[in-house]
Amino acid sequence: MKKFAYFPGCSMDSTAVTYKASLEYVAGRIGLELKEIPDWNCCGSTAAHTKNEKLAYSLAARNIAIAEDTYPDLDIVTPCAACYSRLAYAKHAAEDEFTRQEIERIIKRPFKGKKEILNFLDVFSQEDVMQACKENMVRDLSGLKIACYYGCLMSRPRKITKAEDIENPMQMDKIIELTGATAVEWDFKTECCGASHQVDAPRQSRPLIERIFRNAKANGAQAIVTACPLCNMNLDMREKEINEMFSKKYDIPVFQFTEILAIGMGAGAKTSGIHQHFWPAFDLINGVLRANFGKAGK
Amino acid sequence: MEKILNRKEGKLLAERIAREADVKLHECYQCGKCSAGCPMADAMDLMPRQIVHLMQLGDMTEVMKSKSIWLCASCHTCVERCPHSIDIPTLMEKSRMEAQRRGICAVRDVRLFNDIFMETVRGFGKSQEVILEGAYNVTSGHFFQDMKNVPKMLQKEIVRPELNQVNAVNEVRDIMKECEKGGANR
Amino acid sequence: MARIGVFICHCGTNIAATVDVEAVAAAAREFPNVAFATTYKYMCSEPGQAMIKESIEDYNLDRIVIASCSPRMHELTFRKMLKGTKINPYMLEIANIREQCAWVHTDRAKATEKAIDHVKMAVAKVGKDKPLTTSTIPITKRALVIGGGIAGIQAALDIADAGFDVTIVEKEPSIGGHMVMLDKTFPTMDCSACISTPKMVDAGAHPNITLKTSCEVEKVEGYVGNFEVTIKEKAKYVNHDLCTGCGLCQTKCPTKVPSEFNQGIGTRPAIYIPFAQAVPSKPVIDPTCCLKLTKDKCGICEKVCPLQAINYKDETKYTTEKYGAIVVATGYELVDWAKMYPEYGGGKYADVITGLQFERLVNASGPTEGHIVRPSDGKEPKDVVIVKCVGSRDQNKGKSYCSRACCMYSAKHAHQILDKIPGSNVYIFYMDVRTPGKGYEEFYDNTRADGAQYIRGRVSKIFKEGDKLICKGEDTLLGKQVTVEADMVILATAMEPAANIADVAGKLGISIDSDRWVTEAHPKLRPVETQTGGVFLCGTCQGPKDIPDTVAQAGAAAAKVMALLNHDEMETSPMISSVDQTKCSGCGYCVEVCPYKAISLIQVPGRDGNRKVTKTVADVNSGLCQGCGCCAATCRTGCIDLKGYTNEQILKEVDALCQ
Amino acid sequence: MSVKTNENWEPKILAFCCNWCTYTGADLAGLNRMKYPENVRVIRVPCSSRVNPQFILRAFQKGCDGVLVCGCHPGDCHYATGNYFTRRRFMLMQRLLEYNGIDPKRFQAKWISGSEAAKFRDTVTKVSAEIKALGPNTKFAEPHFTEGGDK
Repeated sequence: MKKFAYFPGCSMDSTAVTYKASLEYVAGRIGLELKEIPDWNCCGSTAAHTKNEKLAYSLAARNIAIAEDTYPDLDIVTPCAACYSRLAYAKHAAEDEFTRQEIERIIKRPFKGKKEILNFLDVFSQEDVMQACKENMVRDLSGLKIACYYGCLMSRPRKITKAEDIENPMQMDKIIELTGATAVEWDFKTECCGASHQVDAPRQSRPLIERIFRNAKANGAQAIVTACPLCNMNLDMREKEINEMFSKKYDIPVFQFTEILAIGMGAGAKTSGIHQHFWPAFDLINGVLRANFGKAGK
Repeated sequence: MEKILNRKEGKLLAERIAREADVKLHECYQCGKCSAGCPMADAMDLMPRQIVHLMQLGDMTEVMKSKSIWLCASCHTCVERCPHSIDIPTLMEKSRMEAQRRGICAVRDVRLFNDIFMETVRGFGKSQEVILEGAYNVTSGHFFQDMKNVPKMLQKEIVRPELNQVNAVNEVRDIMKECEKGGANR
Repeated sequence: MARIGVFICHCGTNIAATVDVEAVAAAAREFPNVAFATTYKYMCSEPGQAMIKESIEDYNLDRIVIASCSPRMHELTFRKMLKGTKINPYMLEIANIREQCAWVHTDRAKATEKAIDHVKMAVAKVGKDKPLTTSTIPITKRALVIGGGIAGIQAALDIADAGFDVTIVEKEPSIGGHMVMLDKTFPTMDCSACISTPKMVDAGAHPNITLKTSCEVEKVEGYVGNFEVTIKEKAKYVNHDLCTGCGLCQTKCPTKVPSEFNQGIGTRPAIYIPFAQAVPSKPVIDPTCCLKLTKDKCGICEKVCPLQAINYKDETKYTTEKYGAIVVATGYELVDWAKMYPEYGGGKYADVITGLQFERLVNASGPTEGHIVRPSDGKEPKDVVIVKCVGSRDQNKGKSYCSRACCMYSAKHAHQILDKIPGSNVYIFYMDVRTPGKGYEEFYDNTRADGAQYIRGRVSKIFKEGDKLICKGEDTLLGKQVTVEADMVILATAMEPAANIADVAGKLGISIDSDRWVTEAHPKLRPVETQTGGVFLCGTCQGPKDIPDTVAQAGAAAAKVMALLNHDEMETSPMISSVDQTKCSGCGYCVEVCPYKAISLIQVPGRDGNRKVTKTVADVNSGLCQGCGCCAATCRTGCIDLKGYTNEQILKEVDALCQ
Repeated sequence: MSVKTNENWEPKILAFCCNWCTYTGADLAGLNRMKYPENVRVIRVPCSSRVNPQFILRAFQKGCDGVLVCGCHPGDCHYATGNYFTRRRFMLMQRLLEYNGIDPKRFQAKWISGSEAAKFRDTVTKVSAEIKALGPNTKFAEPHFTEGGDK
C-alpha cells in the first residue's frame, strides 16, 4: 500500500525485539512496505550531540544521504524517538546552506536534506493507514484502559518536530482506540522519562519513571503504551526496581503501540511479542480478551 | 564566597555561547518556569534558571563547574514553556562542550557514558547496548548496575549475543575523525 | 516682486555653536528676492517675534523664512505671530537648522554649508507661497459612544450632562460591560455592582442619552464634526416598546445554554435578560439556540407573554444618524488561555478558572450565591493556587505586555478566599508584584497579613491526580522546585482588546498597534485622542487598565468631545488639494487613491471649441481632505495640486539644492 | 567631460521625508544628538505619496547624486494608505531609472517611523556611503562647469 525508506536504529536490532516483531507483523497485515536503508549507521543519539554538534549532524546525515540515493522517492521513517529527533535535526541543519555543504564535505556524499522524516506515529495516523488498520481488526480490546506515553523527542523541540500539540498530543490515542481500547486522559504524555540518564545518573533519573507510573495509575490506566524502543525499555525494564525503590505496587505493563495493534489484528502472544516483556503483560491482555469473548458475536 | 559582579571574566564566552544558541540572555526575567518543569532539576546543583542568570552575569566559571549542564536531559520542556523561548538545552550543551575543552567535568559518569557510546560507534558504526553497558560498568565502577536484568534479557532473547556492524565502518570512522579535527569537541 | 525676509536663530548656542549663523545670514542676503536677513538669539521669544514684526514693517517684507528649530516645533508659533501683521500666516517657511543640522553634525564648515542650503531651499519655496485662508465647517452637536461598559457610560454621562445628545451603541443586550460582573473593587472593596448599576440606571434614564443595545456600528462616513454613522441593530425578537420586563418568558423557556454573563458557570435560557440589574431590563432571544428559531418548535415564550411582545419575525435593522464626535470605548476580553496553555490543562479541568469566573463565583448575585465552591463538584476548596501573568508577559505563548490589573485583582481574590473560607490557604505564584496606585501597596500588604503565601515563580504545569490539581513551580527565591496540591486554581488571565476592534478601527480610520490596542494620538500629550479628528478613546480599548484609570480617561475623552461640540463651526486646514477644473480630464485616478474619499467626479459645464458641453471633472471636499497629497502625485495632467506643497514649490526646492 | 575623482568629493543627496514619521524620526535623531554625514538635504512633504516622480527626475537632471524617499512603515501611514502607493510607484520608478542607466542604489525608498531615530541615522549613513562609492551622477546631468575648467 505504502512504501517508506526505513531507518531501524540500533535498538531495533537488540533490545527492541517486541517492537520489531509486532511492527513487522502489523506492517505485513496492512501492506506497509519498509525498505531498510542499506548499511545505515548509528544516528549518534544523545552522546554525539553532547560532544560535538557537527558530528551529531553528520552521523545522522549519512543515513539520509544514503536514503536519498537509494530511495529518491520515499520518505524516511524510523521507529525510535531519539533517531527521529537526530534525523530531523540533521534535516533542519541542512536548511542552512553553509552547514549543508559542510556536512556534505564531512560525509563525502551528496546531501540535500529535503526528505520528510517521519516517526511511526506520523505514519499510522495517516488516514489511509488508519483505515487499513481498522479493516484488519479482528479482536476487541474494549475495557482496556491505556495511557499513551509519547516522551520528549517526538514532540519537542517544536521547531524540529513541527508537532501540533506538545503537551497533549493525540496521535497515539487515536491509533490505539482502533482496537476498542480506551486511551485515558492523563498528564504525563510528554514528560521526560530520563532514558538518556538512566545509565549514567540512575539515582537522579529513576524518580522520573516513578512520576510517570504514578500519574498513569492516578488516572486509571491499566497499561502504558509507548512508540519508542528507549522509552519502552526504560519503563518496562525498571518497573520492578521502581516498586522496590519507592515502596510502590505498580502493576502496569508497558507495551509498544504496535503490539496493541498486532493483538487487535489477531497476533498471538509470541508474534506480538508480549511474552518478552520484563513486567508480565500476558495476564492483562488475556483477561481483557476473555471478558470480551462473549460479547464478540453481537 | 562573595561574588564580585563587575569582574566579568566569562562575559565574552557567555555572550558567544548565547549568540551561537540564538538566545538573547537579557530577555530572561527569571520567572523560573523552566526550572519548575525541569524533570532533572531535583538532581541539579543549579537550577536551569540560575544557569541563565549566571550567564547574564557573565560568570561562565560557575556554569562550567556545575553538575546541571551534565544532567540536562535535553527534553526541551523548558524552552517550549518559556515566555521568551530561551533555548536552555542548547545553552547547557554548548557550556558542556566548553567545559569539556577545559577538562572540567562535574559529573564524571555522564561524560564516561558518552565517551564509551561514541567509541562503540567508532568501533562498529552502530551502538552496541551490551558492550556499552558492560564497558560502562567496568570503567565507572558501578559493576552491578542493571545486571539483574541481564539473565532475563538473555533468557527471553531480548538481547542476542551477536554484534551488529556497519559494513563501511571506515566511513563512519572518517566522519568522526573529520569532526574531531581542530580541537576535540568544537 | 517678492520681498523676502530671512531670520536666523542662534537658539542660544544650540545652533550657533555648530553653525556660523552670521555666515548664513550673509549668504542669504545674496539670494534672489531677499530684502533683508538677520540673526537673533531666540527668534521664538517675545523680543524675537517683536523684532521680526518690526522688520516686516521696516523692510516692507511680504514673506519670510525663519531658520531655526524643526517646523514641528514652532511653525504654529510663527504663524500665530504673523496673524498680527500684514503678511498672511502661510507666507512662511521654516528652514530646519537645529534638529537636522546643528545637532547632528560636528564639522562647523560643513554644517554651515548645509544650513545655507536649507535656507536657500526655503527661500526658493517661500517665493512661490500663496496666501491661504482657513475655511469653516458646521458641527453636528451630538456624540456617539461605542461600547457601553463603565468607560462608555461615564463618557456618555459627562457629555450628556453638558447638554449634548449622546447615543451609546452596545453589542450586548445590556450596558454595564465587565465592571458589573465583578464582585468587589480593589483596593477599597466597594461592591462593584452597587457603584456601577446606579450609573447604568442614570444612563438609561438620562434625557440626553439614547441607548442602542444589541447594536453595532456598521459604517462610518464623513469627518470631524460631521460623521454619518450607520448603526446595525440585531434582531431582538422582542418588542421592547411593548415588553415590561416581567420576566415570565425566561422562567418558562426550556432551553439552557452556558451563561455569558456568568462566564460559563451556570446557565441561561434562550430568551433572557442577561442579569438582574440589566439596563434595559428587557429580554432578547438568542437566535443560535432558540428552538423556535432554529427548529421551528416550542414557541412557549410567545404563548406566555401577556403583552404579545414576542416577534419571531424580527429582523436586523439599519439606521443612519449624524454625529459630531465619536468616543471609542470597546473595552477588553480575556485572552483564550486554554488555547495558549495546554500545560495548564488547556481547559479540560473545570476547577482551573479565570479571574473573571472567580468574580462570578464569589458574587452574591452569581450562580453560587457567593459561595466559593469548585465548579466540578460544588465542594469548598481549602487550598487555592493563583497563577499570575497567564497570557501576559509571555512572548512565546501569549502577549508581551503586562496586563496591569491582575496583581491587584489577584490580591483581592486571595483576600476574599481567606476571608470567606476559614482555614483556607492561598498560594500566589508571581514574577513581580506591581502595585502602582493609591492604596494598592497597602492592600497587598494586608493580603499578606491575611495569610496569602506569595511564591516567586511561574507555574510550569498543572495536572490532576485524584481529587487534587498539582501545581508545579519553582520558588525562585529558594532555588527549589515546589509543588502545591490545590483544590482550585485561579489563573490571572490577561486582557486583550475586544475581538472586533480591528473591524471597528477600520471603519473609523483609526490605527491599532500590533497587539490590537487602539493607538492614541500621542502617548503623553494626547492620550484620549486618535489620529483621526473627532474620534476619541477611553478605557481598555487603548490598553489594559483598572477602573479608576478607565473612569478618569472617560472623563477626559468627554471633556475633549465637549470642547469640540461647544463650537458651532470649526476651522479646517487650508493646506489641502485643489483641482484646476479647466485642465482636469476626469480620468478619476485621484478618486481611487484618496484614502478619505474626499474626491468625487462631478459634471460641470465646459466648452469644446465653440460648443457648450458638460464635462466630468474631479472635485475636492474640503471637509474630508486631510492634505496628504497622494492625488497630486497621481494626477496625470497635473491639475490637482496640494496647497502649501505645490509641485512648483517643491521643484523650486529641488532646483535650489542642485544649483 | 571627465569624471571627478577628487577624494574630498561629497555627494549631493536629497531626501523626501514624510512629516509624520521620517521627518519626526530625523528630528528625534537631532534631539538625541546622533551624528550622520552632512551631505543629505531633507525636503519635508506631508506624506511619502506626495512625492511626484517628476521631482526625482528633476533632481537627477539637475545633477543630484542620490534621492531617498522615506515614509511611515506600510500599514502605519498617517493617511492610512498613502505609503502603499509610494511603495508601488517607486518600485516601478526604480526599475525605470535602472533601465535608463541609473544605478538603483541612487534611488531608494525606505520606511522609517517617528521613533526610529537610529534607523534614520543608519539609513542616511549607509546611503551616503553607497552613493559616495558610486561617484558623481552624470547620467542626466546638464554639463556644468566649475571655475577654471574641469581637469
